[in-house]
Amino acid sequence: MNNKAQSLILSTAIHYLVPLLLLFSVFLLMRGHNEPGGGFTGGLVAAVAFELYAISEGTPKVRQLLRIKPLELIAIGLAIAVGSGMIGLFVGDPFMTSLWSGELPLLGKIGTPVIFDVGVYLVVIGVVLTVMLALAEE
Amino acid sequence: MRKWLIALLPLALTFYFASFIPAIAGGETSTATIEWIPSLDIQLSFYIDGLSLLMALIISGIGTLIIIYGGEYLAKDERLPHFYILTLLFMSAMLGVVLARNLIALFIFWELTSITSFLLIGFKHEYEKARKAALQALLVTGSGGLALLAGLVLLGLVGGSFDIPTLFQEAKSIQKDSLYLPILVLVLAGAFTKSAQMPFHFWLPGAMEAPTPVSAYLHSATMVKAGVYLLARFTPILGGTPEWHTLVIGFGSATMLLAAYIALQQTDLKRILAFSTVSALGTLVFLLGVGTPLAIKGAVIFLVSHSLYKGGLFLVAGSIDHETGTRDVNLLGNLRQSMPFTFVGAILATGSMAGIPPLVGFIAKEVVYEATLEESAALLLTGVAVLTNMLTVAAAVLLVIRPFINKAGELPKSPHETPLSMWLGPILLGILGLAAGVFAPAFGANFVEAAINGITQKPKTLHLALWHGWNTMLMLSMITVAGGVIIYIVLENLLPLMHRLRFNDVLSPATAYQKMLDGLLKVADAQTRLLQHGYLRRYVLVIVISTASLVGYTLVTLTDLASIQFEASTSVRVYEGLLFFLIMVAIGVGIRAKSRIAAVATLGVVGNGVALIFLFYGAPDLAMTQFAVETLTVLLFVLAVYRLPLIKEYSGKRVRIRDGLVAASFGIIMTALILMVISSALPSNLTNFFAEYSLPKGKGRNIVNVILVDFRGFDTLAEITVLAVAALGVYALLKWPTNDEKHANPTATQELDQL
Amino acid sequence: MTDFLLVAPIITPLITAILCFFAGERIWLQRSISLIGQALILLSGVLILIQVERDGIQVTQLGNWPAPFGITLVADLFSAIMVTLAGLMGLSVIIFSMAHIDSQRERFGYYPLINVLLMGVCGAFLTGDMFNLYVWFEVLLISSFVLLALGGEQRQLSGALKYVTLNIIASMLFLTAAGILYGLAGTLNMADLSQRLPDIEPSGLTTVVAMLFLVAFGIKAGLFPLFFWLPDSYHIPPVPITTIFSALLTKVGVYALVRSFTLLFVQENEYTHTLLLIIAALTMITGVLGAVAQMEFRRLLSFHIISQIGYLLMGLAIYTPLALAGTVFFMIHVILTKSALFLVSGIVYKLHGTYDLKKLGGFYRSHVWLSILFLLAAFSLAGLPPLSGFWAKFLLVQAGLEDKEYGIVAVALFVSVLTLFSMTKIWSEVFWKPATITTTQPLTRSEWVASLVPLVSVVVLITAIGLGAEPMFRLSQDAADQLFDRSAYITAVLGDNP
Amino acid sequence: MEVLLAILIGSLYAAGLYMVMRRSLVKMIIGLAFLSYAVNLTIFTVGQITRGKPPLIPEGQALPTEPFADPLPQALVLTAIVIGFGLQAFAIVLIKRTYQSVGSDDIDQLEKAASHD
Repeated sequence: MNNKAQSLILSTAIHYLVPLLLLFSVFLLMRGHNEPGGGFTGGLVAAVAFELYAISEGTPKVRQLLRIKPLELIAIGLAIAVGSGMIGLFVGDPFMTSLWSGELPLLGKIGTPVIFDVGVYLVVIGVVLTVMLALAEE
Repeated sequence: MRKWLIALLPLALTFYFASFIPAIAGGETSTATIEWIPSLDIQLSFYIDGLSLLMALIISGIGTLIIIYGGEYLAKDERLPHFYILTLLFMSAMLGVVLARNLIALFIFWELTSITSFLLIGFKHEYEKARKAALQALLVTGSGGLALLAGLVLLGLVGGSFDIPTLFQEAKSIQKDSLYLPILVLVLAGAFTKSAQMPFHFWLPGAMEAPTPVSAYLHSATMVKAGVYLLARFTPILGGTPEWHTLVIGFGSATMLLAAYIALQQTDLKRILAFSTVSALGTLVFLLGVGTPLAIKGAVIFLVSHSLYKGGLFLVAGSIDHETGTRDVNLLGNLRQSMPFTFVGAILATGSMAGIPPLVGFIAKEVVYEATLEESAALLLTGVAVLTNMLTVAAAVLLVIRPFINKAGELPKSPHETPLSMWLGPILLGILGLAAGVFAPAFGANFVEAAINGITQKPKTLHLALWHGWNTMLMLSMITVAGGVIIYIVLENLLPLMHRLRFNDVLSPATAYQKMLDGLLKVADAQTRLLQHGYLRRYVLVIVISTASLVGYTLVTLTDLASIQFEASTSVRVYEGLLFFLIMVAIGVGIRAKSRIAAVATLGVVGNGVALIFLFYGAPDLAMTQFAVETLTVLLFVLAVYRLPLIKEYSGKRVRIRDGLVAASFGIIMTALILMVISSALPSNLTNFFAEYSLPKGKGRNIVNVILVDFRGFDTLAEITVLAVAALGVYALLKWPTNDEKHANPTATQELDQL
Repeated sequence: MTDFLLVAPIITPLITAILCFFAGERIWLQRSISLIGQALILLSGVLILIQVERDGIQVTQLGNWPAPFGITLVADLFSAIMVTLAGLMGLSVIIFSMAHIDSQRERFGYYPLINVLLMGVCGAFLTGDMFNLYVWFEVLLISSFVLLALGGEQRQLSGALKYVTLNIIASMLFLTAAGILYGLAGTLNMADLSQRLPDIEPSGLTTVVAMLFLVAFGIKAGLFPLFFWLPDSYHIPPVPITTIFSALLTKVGVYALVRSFTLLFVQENEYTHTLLLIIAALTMITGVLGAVAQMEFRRLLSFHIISQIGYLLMGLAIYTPLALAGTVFFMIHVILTKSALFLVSGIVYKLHGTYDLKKLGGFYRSHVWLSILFLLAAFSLAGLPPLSGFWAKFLLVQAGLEDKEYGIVAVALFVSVLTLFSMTKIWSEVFWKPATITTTQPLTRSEWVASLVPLVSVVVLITAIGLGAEPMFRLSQDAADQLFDRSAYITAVLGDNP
Repeated sequence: MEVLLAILIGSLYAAGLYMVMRRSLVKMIIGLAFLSYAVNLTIFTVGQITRGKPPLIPEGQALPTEPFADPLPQALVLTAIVIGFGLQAFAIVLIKRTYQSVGSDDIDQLEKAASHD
């Protein structure tokens, strides 16, 4: 798996595919609250993108691209998720009570559940990449 | 020096208790209560009447002497402080037993005596014998203790209180209750194990592994008397019934006679004393079983006399052992010259034991005979008593003549008289025995009367005298002594016969105990090997069988399988039927798969088939997730497992059929259950709420997602935590530096390389 | 305040776990963070306990969604007691770990894992939602999987594999049961379920589902005949891990059994409780026989976990207020006592490098105080007075006799003789017997402190509970009364007009 | 369709358990996967399936169009799938390491490996 993929075509295809997939994953995440999608599916798609990149370019490249360790990604995601839940707690509501902003340009309404979903998204990416990269490097 | 200081503590206690004598002898009782667990009716309450006072005096008085004696005896032992602490602890526990007014408090102190005696018996714990003896004593008395606990709780339930004096009032209703017999048996089990009644007596001779001061204290004067005390205490509650008479007299008389017989065959001083103690305990139990005022009088006097002389004799035995280095009566001799004070102590003690006037033992024996003579089965009971006493007299004679008068053999050490601290005890106890006999009226008025009244709970005055004139009892006494002497004289000739009778083997519960213990270990071993065999698949099998039978049995017995409705709400469409068929085929292939390709393909087909089902039934989010996870799983499988060897079937055909049947029946049960559930389900309580609030308050149009991040976001938080930990686990497993691969089967490694 | 207090035991360990992760190689920082985290759990447990004792059952509706639509956290006395114990055990084990966990494990996420384990445990104790309970079970399971497998030795892996497989099967049964329960009753909130389950026709169907739960929780709790995974795996990881497993994991299973069979599955009491009674008896006996057969310190203790679970179940099976109080009391007792024993085994191992009873010896001479601590704990486990175990057993025995369940009482008493036997076996071999090996590896001063602080505190507690049983008994009685009073629970969760 | 699904679920349980009881590690993994499908389908099926619309609220409406599928079982199954994936990933890697360490895919060898210790 560390070997670069033999096929140049595949490599090139993946080269273009990866950013597209990553974009798509963010799209899935953002629209998940209203249409099928969300943090899980989005995260999985993003992870698949990195995985493809790993297949074509080898795992070191992926780690380089990511800049931070997948395990750290998980921790950050968890922190975001639990933090979004605690916001409610500090304004005197029960844990995970949602708070919403007004309508924002481009992004629509931003609320703590959306932030929570971002946390989920990051955790999923981190988890899949941790597992897959570690296995691939075996 | 220290021993004298420490002895001040029990001495002070003795004086403290002695200060109660006038009041108690005047018929009063005294109570002190500390609330402990009021919600359970358990108080730490203490109660002094004649019986408990007498016991308390024996415990603290003899305890004082034991501390002094032990301090000298164990002077060279570095664990002497342990001896002091444990003995004092034991003493407190024992005082607690006799003073407790609350059944549960009594039980707690009772168990504490078992624990402390366990530690004391095992004092010389570097010897395996001591450890075994300690364990044996603990197990026997501990088991009895648990029976006692059940008995006491039942007694409390039936009698409506844990307070002993209150229970005295309830005696009639308790004895009429259907639970009376179980209560009696359980309480007796506790008392008999503690007081070493046959067949539970064997732990007591074993316990002679303890240092002699401990034996003197625990195994003659105090702990073993706890069972006797219990019987005495409960006489007004449980006594007087035919069941009581039968059981208590039966065990008591058998014990007193047989133990006296066995005692004579021993050659170890302490073992002789131990068996003779068992016999004395039997006598006490026997008397309490008879339960007439005379018998109880006999019991009280004998209790005092036995505590005094047996305590003294154990101390004498300890001194002899200490000075000569042996306890073998065949070896010992001639000690009257080298150990004169000890000899005097021995004479006084054995005299009382043999019932020679004017020692208190004489009075005891007279009263015992008087009591047996007035029974309906007088001939039998008196006969047993006389025979027992003859054997006891013979033992007493032996205890004086062999070590002190006979010629000595080769002794390991040359004996000298012990220091004051060691001969003080025997002499003092002997003098007390003498005083109790000589001043019988005062002894009777101050101690015995109140104690008897404490047992019977029917106050009466008592006149005790040493001399009753020429009567039947005196005749019997004389016959007893004469018989005992004769037995001693012919003992040498009798012994071979006694051994040949092999009576002891038949009557040897010690062997039974050992066999039970071995059997227990064997059963435990076998059971554990049977259940805990270590084979994963058989564990799974047992779990599946258990689940299937629990669920299946309940399904069949508690529900009506006929109520399953097969015409379901949704009909089958062609593509659905096809999908169903496809998945079923894939499952079939999976079961028989021999190659990894087939395995991966199976997983893929089934997983994606399931995703399609989700899609057909309005769950696009689920379908997407399932597709993605499926892809990842296959990838994982390829990455991790693909290098495993070909799939082999290791099990034989019969095993496969067995497993197949079990698994199939589980599957059938699940199918039935699901159909059943579908036909009797209640409508969901939640769906409409979610539909209604998803947009206005959850701000989302994908209800599933709103549930995941908002309505039930907490689930999701936990779920991503699971994912995170799983990832950490995978990471740790794979990155853990290990040199295990080197140890692995080399052929397997080669196999790996080839792949 | 309640909103804050009830989530605190769940999110505090999650936050500390994340912080530990970021602390990375700075092990001292990880330790301190974990210590603070566990102390906070303990503190919030105590505060919840006080508040519940004062004001009755406490509830927080997460996300501010009214029950039964969102997830509700509920603290009654039983939950509060369990959370407090969890915090106490977490704290003790973290302290103990400082002397008894190798640095390799510390670097590979030991502290985050313990924290997450506690998170799952507290979540399970506090949740009032069936599916949420499942999720917390998974949290504590996956962290226990990793804790068990960390180290990667051969025997560790094979023990872990059994543990993982059997527990995954248990989880699947649990999930199946929870799903079916939703299908049947249309709700997941336990209070709501308690209300709706009696409406289901035929009523036996609920009991069928109850059987699935019985097996699922039974595997986790280590009931007969589902306990195999336990003795095959608990003796494998280092002692602090075994200790926390023994103190909390099986107890979560028992907690779930108690909760579900007092709140939900009360339709066929006769049937289910007879069954529970039989299982309780068999669990006690098989467990203790397993212990009797062992010659390995920790394996012996592991088997005792099982037989003690039988006692816990006994109270539930008898099902009177006193009996349930017995179960609660026994729970407090056994968590403390068992931990003390495992901690002793850890210290002994650290000193002599083996768990083999045959090879050990001489500790009474060399370490008198340690011996006394062991003896107190051992006698407490065997139910000897005046230690906590005596009262625990006493309550169960009295409850059983009151309810005329003589059979189970006889078994319970018999098993306690065998418990005593196996405890004295350890005593005799490890402490009394003369030492056979001399290679004692002395502990440093700070290692002694880290070893003894938790051990002494736990033993002091055992003794204190024994000597002053009244407050603990009253607490257990109140907790049991709450368990019996379903309507109070339902009202607390759903409000007055559900 | 419910009947077919019930049969399918039963078969998945049976097949899964049968395979978990095999001695081959690979079969065990497949067995666990089968079981996980069985469980997810169970939740889905008993949660009153409808061949309805997904539980989405169309733009401009306040409620989803009837009949719509019950969203809660879907959320539960989704959670279960993801948790199942986590467990499975760990289990697979554990099996891999066990295999490497024991050197055989015969689960019975594990016991021997453990008892050698």
